[in-house]
Amino acid sequence: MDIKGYLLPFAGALAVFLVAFLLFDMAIMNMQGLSLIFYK
Amino acid sequence: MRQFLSVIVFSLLTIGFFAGYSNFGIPQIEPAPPPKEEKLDLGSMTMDQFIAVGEKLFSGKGTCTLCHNNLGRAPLLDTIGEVAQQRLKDPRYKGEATNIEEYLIESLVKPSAFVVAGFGKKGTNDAESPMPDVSGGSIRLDEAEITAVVAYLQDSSGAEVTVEIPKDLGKKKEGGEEADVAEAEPREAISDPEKLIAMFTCDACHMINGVGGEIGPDLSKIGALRNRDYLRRSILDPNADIAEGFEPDQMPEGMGEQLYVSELEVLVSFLAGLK
Amino acid sequence: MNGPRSRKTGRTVKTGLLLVTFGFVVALVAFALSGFDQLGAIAAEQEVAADAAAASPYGPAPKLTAADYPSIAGINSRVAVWIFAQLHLWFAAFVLAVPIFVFIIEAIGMRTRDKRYDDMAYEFIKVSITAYSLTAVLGGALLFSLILFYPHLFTYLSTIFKESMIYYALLFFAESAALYIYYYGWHWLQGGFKKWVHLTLGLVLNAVGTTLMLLANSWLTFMMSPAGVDAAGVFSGDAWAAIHNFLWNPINIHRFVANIAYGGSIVGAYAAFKFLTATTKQERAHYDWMGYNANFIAICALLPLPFAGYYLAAEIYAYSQQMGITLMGGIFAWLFIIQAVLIGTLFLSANYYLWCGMGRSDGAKRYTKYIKYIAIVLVGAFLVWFTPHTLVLTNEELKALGGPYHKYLGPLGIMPAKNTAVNVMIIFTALSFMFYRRANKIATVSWVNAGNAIQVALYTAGIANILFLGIYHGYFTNTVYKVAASIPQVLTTLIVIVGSITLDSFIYRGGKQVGPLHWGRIPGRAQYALFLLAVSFTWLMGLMGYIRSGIRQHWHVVDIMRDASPDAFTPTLGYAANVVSVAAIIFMAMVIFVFWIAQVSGNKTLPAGYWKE
Amino acid sequence: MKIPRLLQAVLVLAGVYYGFIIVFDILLDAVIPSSLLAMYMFFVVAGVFMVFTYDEDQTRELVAPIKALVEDPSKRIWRNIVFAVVPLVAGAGAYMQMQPSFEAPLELRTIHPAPPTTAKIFGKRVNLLKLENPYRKFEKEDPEKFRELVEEGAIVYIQNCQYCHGDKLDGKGPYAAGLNPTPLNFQDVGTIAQLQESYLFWRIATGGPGLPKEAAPWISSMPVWQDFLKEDEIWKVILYLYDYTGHHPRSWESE
Repeated sequence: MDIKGYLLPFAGALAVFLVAFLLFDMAIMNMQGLSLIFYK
Repeated sequence: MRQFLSVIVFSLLTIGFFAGYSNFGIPQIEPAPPPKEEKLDLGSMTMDQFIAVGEKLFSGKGTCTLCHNNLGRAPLLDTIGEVAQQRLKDPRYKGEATNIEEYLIESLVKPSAFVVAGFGKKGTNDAESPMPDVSGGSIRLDEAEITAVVAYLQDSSGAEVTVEIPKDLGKKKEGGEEADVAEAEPREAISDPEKLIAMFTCDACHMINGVGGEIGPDLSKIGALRNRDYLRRSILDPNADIAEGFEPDQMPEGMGEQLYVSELEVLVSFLAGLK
Repeated sequence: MNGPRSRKTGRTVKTGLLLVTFGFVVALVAFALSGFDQLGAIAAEQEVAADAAAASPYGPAPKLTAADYPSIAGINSRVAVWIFAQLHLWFAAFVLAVPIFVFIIEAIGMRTRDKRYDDMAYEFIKVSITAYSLTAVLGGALLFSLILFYPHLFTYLSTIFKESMIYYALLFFAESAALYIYYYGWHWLQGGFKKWVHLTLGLVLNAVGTTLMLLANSWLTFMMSPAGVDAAGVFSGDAWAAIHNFLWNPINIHRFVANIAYGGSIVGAYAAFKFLTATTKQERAHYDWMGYNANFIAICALLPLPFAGYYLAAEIYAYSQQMGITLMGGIFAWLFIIQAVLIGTLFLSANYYLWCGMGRSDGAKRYTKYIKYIAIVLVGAFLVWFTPHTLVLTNEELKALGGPYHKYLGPLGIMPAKNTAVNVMIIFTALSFMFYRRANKIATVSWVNAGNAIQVALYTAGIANILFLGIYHGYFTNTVYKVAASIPQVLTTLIVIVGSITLDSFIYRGGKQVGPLHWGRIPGRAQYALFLLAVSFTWLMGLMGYIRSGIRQHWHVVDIMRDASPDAFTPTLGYAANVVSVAAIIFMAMVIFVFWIAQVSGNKTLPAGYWKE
Repeated sequence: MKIPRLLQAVLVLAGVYYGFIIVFDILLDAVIPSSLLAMYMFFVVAGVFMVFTYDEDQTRELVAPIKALVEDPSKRIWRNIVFAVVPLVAGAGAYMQMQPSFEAPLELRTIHPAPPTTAKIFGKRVNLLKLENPYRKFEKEDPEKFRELVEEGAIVYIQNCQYCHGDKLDGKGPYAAGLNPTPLNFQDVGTIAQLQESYLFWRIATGGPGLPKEAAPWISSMPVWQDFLKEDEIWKVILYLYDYTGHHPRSWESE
């Protein structure tokens, strides 16, 4: 397995994406997300 | 042609599969038939239907929900069955009812018999109720309708429904209540604006010369703000113009049928003179 | 070579034009008649609603009895209106959608200067042109049956929508004009400025067509979420308020997207049939290519469709909980299991077509080994998606389980599991498409390994996030989050798809082709996948149309105008499915006719010795 | 050695089929309903078909044995055997399907029928869409009082409900074995966690007889509790049900 060319970018990108998605979820679940389908 | 036929067969099989699955793969639940509409024929009505009529009157023609709602304009009636029992024993009670049914009917036609503390007309120290007599004025429920409302009130507040469905609706009782008299023979035209206002209970909602309710706009200085045409239109067609800050559909319609032309002009002149 | 052919097509189309005109004369006459009818209705109701009629020029919604519904022996009026409406809708969806992607394909052709696109766009529009007159004829039939069987409903709707109905009629003429110029002017308006004029015409055609759809949508959404009228149904006079009712835009979005997917699938079926009956290699290649493009359009529109549907359902819930519960939790709950089967079929057949299509490329071998994993995930997600909430159990199983709830399969029956499954299914369909795209390409950029790694990471993270949202919010938090979590799920899916396609286009910038694509090198089975797509789509639209209309239950106009006809009951799902199936078969027969007409215009018979020389 | 593709396909299908049965019926001790398994297998077959046939060469390999069986003259004996066995197997299958049994017919019943909009409970007409648990607000406002209410609900539960629904609220009370269908398991995520409190109130108060027509056949033996309990007792029991199981009632409002 090509460690430098494949595994490193994979691990790095995976970490970045996971964190980004998590932040994204939190942002949506906590603020405006609910008002998209619920009228208060 | 062979291709054509096999495509047709394929498509039919697909549709057949979907139809078959919908028919045999899932439970066939037969939905309940549409609910029966309440009949206006009182003779063959069940109590539930009669109560439903009362409910409709309560929020519709009776205009009760204008005030008896959770905005605090009038007491809520969700526990009236229980409460009525206590009212009859209350020293402030001035009426003649002896049971819940009578009390409710009395409250509808003589609202001042008992005024819940804090809900009296302003300045009367809870001696007088701002509620109009529902058998007269612009609401004008007939006897059967009042009975239906009472049935609904008893039902919805958890009290036992004691009223009976009136059987002889067609004939009016003789020498009976105000409402019947009013409909039976034409009344004299009234030329006193104060009397008209009292009769149609305008002050239940409108402040006139410092007295009255706050559901409708204050009319104490209305003559300075609006011309006669506007006032006339507002009486005849209340939703034509809605004053800022007020809701549409609050004021009863149909004043035009109940006022004589001369009375309308008396009212308009009176209002136009309020400056 | 186009001379005699288009003259013959011309004759058919002129017949079509005549039919359209006839349909509209019928519509206008009916409309005028309904005016008289309306006067009569008002007169009859004057006693009942004297004051309301005096206060407003519009009467309240009539209160009907079973006697107000004319009946014709041997004809079930609801089924008649139902089938005509459904047929009209299918054709309308098709003829509105085709110009949308014809416009796009023509624009692509103009940009790439590849004449094949232009020819394909022309062939698409040619297919739709006979369908267009059928749409009008069926619209007239629908109108007729409505006036005949539900005169009071029609009268009431036309008092409210009279202006928009007139604009609708006028717009239909504009639509016809635009379509005919667009179609017949195709070969005339070629090259340079003329081509731009032609493209603009296409834009006008689409604008008019979409406006038509929006108007018609407002009538039906008014029946679901009436606006601009009071509780008794007295119209305020504000036509825009009635048009712009609560469910109008959700339906508009849903129908717009669905129409495109549907149009793509029907054209795909056409191409598939032409492919199967093609005699030459070139023809096969051409129709393979056409089928591929039609399928591509259908899939592109299919991917966002579940989201549009979810939005629509959420809005129905927001408008009326009663309607929402009827839709999802009540008698219609089982319908969504049927829907799950159908949508699963759509996804599976679309994927199958893509996999078969990989045989066109010599480089596909590098990716085919992954297909079985995609299939496992797709089928797995599909099984989750269609596991019902209420299991059908034999008594023995009931005993063995100790109750009607299944410990492990029960949790799969509720919404979060299904949302998760459908998102996974969409992502893997996108993955299938990525493999197809890559099959014939070799990347030449230096960072290709890292790029691939990032791609895989994006998919992994996206799927992990969807699973996390579905499992955590679906089973461990409050219900309100359960529903709300579907929004980040959907957005994650979209991010993964858009992100990976963008990344891919960078990786393959300046890449090499493995070899020429062998258009036409695809098994006949794949064409059946296209038929399956078209048939399932048709049937699904019918079913969902039924539920959209069915949740009104015994109301013509919800809470305002009651349906008092003997057919006001809500039928069982099997009954509805049978009506939809019959309608679908009639529709298929008509579509075959349309395709046959498009083909017959190219046939020529030389009648020896018939004409005097 | 390479396994022929046809055999591969058959093995995969058999593997999935018995896999389901082994996993659910044996490992998890929760049988997979045969109706569901049949539908699952239908789509698994579709999936296997797709994977085995998308490629032209592989498809040829797949159908080669079948083709040979039908067309190859040297396989005559095999052909005759297969042609004799297949109708017999199909006939046997049909016979097994149609054979009358003592098994009661399937009862297809909606477990959570849509409640009516209004219902008559305790002599009052209540709107189920708007009805709320009057005690729910104490959860935040006065947790101590809330605990007390939950405990009162627990007493009501133990005195009335646990005989069927079980002391662990898992539907396995002492009487449960005598009931069919067995009492509801409130621990299950698919039961009360999916419902609003007003739904529970309606269901408890009106019991089996209160179920709407579409939930028929009425095989719920739930008593009409409004005849035995007071209104506030039902609300307290509902608090207890959610509190004990750790579920939250379904609500349309964010917290």
